[in-house]
Amino acid sequence: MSLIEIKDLKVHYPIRSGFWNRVTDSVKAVDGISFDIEAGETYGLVGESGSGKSTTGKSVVGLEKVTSGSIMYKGKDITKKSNRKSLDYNHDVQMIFQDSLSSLNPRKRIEDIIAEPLRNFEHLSKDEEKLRVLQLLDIVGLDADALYKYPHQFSGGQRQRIGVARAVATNPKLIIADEPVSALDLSVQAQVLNFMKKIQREFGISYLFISHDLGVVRHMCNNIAIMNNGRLVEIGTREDIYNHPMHIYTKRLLAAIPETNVSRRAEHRANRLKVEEVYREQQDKYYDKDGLAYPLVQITPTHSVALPEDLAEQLKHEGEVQA
Amino acid sequence: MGSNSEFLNIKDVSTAFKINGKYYDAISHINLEVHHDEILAIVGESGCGKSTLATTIMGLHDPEETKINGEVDFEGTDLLKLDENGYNQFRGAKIGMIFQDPLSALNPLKKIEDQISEVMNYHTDFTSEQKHQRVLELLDEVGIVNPKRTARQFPHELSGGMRQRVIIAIAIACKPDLIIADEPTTALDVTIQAQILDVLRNIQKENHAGIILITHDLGVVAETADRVAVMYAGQIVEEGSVEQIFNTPKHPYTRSLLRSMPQLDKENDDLYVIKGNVPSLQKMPHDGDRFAPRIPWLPADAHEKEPAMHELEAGHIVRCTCYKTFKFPDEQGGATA
Amino acid sequence: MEENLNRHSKISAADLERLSKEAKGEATPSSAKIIWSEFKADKPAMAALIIIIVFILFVMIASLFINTPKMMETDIMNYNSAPGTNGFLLGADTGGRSIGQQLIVGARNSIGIAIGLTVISSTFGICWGLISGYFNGYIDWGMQRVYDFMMMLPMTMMIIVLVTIIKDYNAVTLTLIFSIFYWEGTSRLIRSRTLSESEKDYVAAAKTSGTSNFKIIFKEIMPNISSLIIVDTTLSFAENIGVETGLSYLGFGLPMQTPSLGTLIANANDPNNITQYWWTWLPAALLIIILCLSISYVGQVVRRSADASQRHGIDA
Amino acid sequence: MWKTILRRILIMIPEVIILSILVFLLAKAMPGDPFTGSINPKADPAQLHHLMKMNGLYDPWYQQYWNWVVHLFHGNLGNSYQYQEPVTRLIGSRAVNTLWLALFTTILTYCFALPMGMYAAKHEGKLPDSIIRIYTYVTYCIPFFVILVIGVWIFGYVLGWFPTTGSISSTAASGLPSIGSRFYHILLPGVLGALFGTVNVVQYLRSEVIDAKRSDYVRTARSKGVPEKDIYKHHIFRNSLLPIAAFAGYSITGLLNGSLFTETVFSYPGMGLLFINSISYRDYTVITALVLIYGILNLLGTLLSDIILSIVDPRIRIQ
Repeated sequence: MSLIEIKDLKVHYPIRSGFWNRVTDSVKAVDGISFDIEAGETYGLVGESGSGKSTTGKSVVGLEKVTSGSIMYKGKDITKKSNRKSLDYNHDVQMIFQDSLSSLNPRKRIEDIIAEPLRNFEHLSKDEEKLRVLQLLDIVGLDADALYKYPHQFSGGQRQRIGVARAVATNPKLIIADEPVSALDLSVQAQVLNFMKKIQREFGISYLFISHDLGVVRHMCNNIAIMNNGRLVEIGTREDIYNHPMHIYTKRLLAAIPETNVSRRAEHRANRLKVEEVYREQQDKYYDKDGLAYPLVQITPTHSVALPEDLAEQLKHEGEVQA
Repeated sequence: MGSNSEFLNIKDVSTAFKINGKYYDAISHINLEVHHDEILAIVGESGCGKSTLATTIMGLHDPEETKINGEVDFEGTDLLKLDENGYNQFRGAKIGMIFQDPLSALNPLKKIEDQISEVMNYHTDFTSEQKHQRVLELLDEVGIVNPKRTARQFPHELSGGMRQRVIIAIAIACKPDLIIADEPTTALDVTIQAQILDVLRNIQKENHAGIILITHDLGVVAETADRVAVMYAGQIVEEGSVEQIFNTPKHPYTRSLLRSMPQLDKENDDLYVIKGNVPSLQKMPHDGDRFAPRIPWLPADAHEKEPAMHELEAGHIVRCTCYKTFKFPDEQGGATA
Repeated sequence: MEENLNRHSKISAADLERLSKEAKGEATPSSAKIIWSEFKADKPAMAALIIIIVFILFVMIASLFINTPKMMETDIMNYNSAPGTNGFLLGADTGGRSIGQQLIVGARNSIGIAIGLTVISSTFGICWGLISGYFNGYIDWGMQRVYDFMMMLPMTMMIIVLVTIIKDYNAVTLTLIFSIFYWEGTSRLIRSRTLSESEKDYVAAAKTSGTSNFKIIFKEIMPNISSLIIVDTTLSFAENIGVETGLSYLGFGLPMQTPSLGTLIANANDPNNITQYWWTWLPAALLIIILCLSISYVGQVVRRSADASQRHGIDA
Repeated sequence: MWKTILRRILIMIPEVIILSILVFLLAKAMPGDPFTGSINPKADPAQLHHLMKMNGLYDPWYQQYWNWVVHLFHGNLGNSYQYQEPVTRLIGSRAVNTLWLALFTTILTYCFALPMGMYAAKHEGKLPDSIIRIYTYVTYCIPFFVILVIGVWIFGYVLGWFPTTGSISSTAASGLPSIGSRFYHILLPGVLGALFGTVNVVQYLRSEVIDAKRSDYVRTARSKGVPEKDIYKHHIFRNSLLPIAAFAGYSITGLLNGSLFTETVFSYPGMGLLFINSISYRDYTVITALVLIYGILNLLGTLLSDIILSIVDPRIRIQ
């Protein structure tokens, strides 16, 4: 059984308009997505801004009111608040935020920030708690004198590591990492990613790694889902997504990643323009009449793509021929 | 790309900010040339002074809070000696600027057309009809599908990519020789980023302009730049063609940066981490190599006392001689920390 | 977790005392200390603070020695005695009552009501603003409608009508009546700040850490707007002195036999008093001005210390 | 946009209804009755009883309320017991005075506040800014009625420059002299009101201008080569003044509240003074009418602000 199973998740925000301010329409931030996260893995959720990836993350951690669908954890649907309470759900599922400054209360000392989940979920003595906080700081590579300081006294990378320490404090099973390194410089980003990997190895934590940066996602994630306009367009292993992308949206996204090999850049650019061209031409084929992605169709055991049936059949066939 | 095509010559420029009554150098002794028909990328992490360099060239600093030394020679004029009025003859007309955040860089209460034609009010004697035509032309040039409609809209009605195109249209309205683009794609999605970079490159080709592209994204540099200057702690540490920088990087900082990028086929390895932090303005070291504290395993005598710029081959310049002996700790012969 | 941590961190229970001692040495001063150091660095602010405290203590204590009913007895013989005559240091009013004594008792009453009003209305306004700003949806909607309705009411008129309705009112009932109407400014200010604070990720982080809404509101958000609260409360205090005295001036504040700075100023309504017998009302007017200026100055210093960039004292 | 305004007005209706009930009940709850004092004190209790009955004062409250509302819709607010004339006419003549003063004060306030706010922000942190800031602190915290009393003492009585009572000189001829006399009477209260009422506008404008000065779009304008003078004119001031325009509506509330004091101090025959007098005489019909009018004016003020804001700011503009 998977650690967490997300099934047909929908988060819609009502749009009110007209004279009586009635709900006339809704923004479909997340519009029916399903995927599973296995214990100990890093699951990548990739999409551009406005694709609904953050909303999905917030729904999984229980911060967002879900319109419909289910998120099963330990056999219970945690979209219901009562189930989250009875499971002590957030003891097991924590979150790392993008903006490290905003996610740490500026008026609290680091000790109180890291100890917050401990105080709510585990009842430790003062000394036990302090020891735990010191060890957590040590694990993310910070000195003990951070204890009584305030968040603004740290650099962005250090703050993000404090955020990681807080998320790890209760030894959760799953951490939702919402763009954890996009606000950081390259060298600091490397440091935070290394710590995240180290903690995963040592504590066996799963991550739902939400990012728009395909380079970072490739580095971190074994399984990846590509999100577009509230729907998933492609799910697969790292290998599937990066080497055999099937949906034009995925292809377009991959083609847009800047090429660091300078000698190949003309070639890469030509390729990107070609993909872009194909994207424009074949858009109707890959999206339904409302411009939304089709339901996912399984192509191989690990690889699913949002395709209309005829196209899926064709691709499956091609895949078999190639194999 | 002969040296006679250079039209912007930055000579020994330092900019200091006043903090609590004292001045601290944000950039020190910068020397750079920009040529026609090229994209010069300035790359570095936040706090290294890239944006300060851009705003210094544009003369956008508050003179009471900053102290600027050196010379910015633009087509024979030293910009730093100009008064406000003199500067305004260049800004918008011969130098255009593109900003990072396309939403806040546009006046929320003015229509797109007015914001673009404003720049022509001061630098051309176009009639309003000519200006209108030019606005539509520009919007078309930066790849906006329906220029007539967009011209009548307000910034909040446009998407991020569209807004950035409008900013570019403003910057190129008077066909400037120099365009300074300060992190033009940082706030955008990668597909939009690619399009905006294409627009920039096309404009440069068409107008024979020189572009200074400021970015922290090495991928953007590799895709777009002709020449690259790497900045660290307010100084240029390495300069060269894009091939020289990416294929044979010399300075330890350049090499460290390139090494800390997530790389293909090394998914399960840890990423390379540069030790320590970029020093803050007040704590900037003033003698010796500013990067030395972050490569502590390299013996002190490997660095020059007063690190100078050394030309290795045509156009490839490196600060300090430490590159000769520098090795990463895990490389053959590299000392452990 | 414990074993896990012990395995992966070299810190153990043995290091606890040493490390926390080291950390204490590096600790950052709290905001109360910062505000205090700001006062120490700003001499006029310190002076204003001392003036306010000394003055309040003085009127509180001095009024204990004054027999109010006796003081308020009419004494025709001393009709409008000039200052310094007939044993009246500050003169007497048309009823021959000592202005000096009335000032002390009046100031105590006015300040007392202002303090009571500030405490009640600010507490209520802060809670209202915090709750309304934190919970979006129906709670906020309902609270906003009540707020809109209260905003529509012509405050001073409503207070006057209520005062005439309630028989035998005293300082306490008066304070309560004022409090019904004077929480709105605070609540609007707090609500808008709470709205923006609630969107910050630290609130989301507290939620995912299992912290209850009540605790998030009062222990996470409130400390972050504490400087706003302190500044707003000091400024409302200065403003509230004007509320009671204003109403008393119009004749609808404290009952006739209870002197207030406002009733003293109301002496000026008599054209004779205002032109010839200035001592009957001018001291009270000046007293209010000095008091309000001092309090508001203290408020400015607090505001400045809350804004790190404008501090005169130490840096955090 | 008309839809939005119409909807706002619809939302106001229940508020006004609740206010009217509240006001009506409060007026009923006031002690005493309007007749005991106004007619011969030796009047027969039976006669008094009859008067009360004639005026419907013994009916249940909802009956009285209903009658009142029905009359209201016929434009009939009843008769003032004290002045023995229709309330509509009574208030009508007073309202002109109050609104005249309020309008003058508002215009004057903006005349003082706008240049001050812009000047302070333009010279942020320098001497003029500090002076203007001190000025706003001082005017903000001193209770307004104290200023009025001191003002009328100095300028009205001691210096004798301005009249201290009334809205028009009894000797003024009609025509131009009468307008002049009216203006002369509102000059001092108007100037005092404006001088001490600028603080909100000044501070709001100052912070708006400072924000605008540092905004990215102003940096964009600079990089276009727009001269500093034009940057202030086309970008900074324009963008900061638009939200200020919306303040005008809100300022109505403050002015109406202040009118009670201004009119009392200057014995200026407006609605505020009428209210104070009516309270002493328990003149219910006038009191209820005035509270209701002030409440509705407050509502209209907020509505006006919202409308102005939605007109000037394209981001809020609703199709």
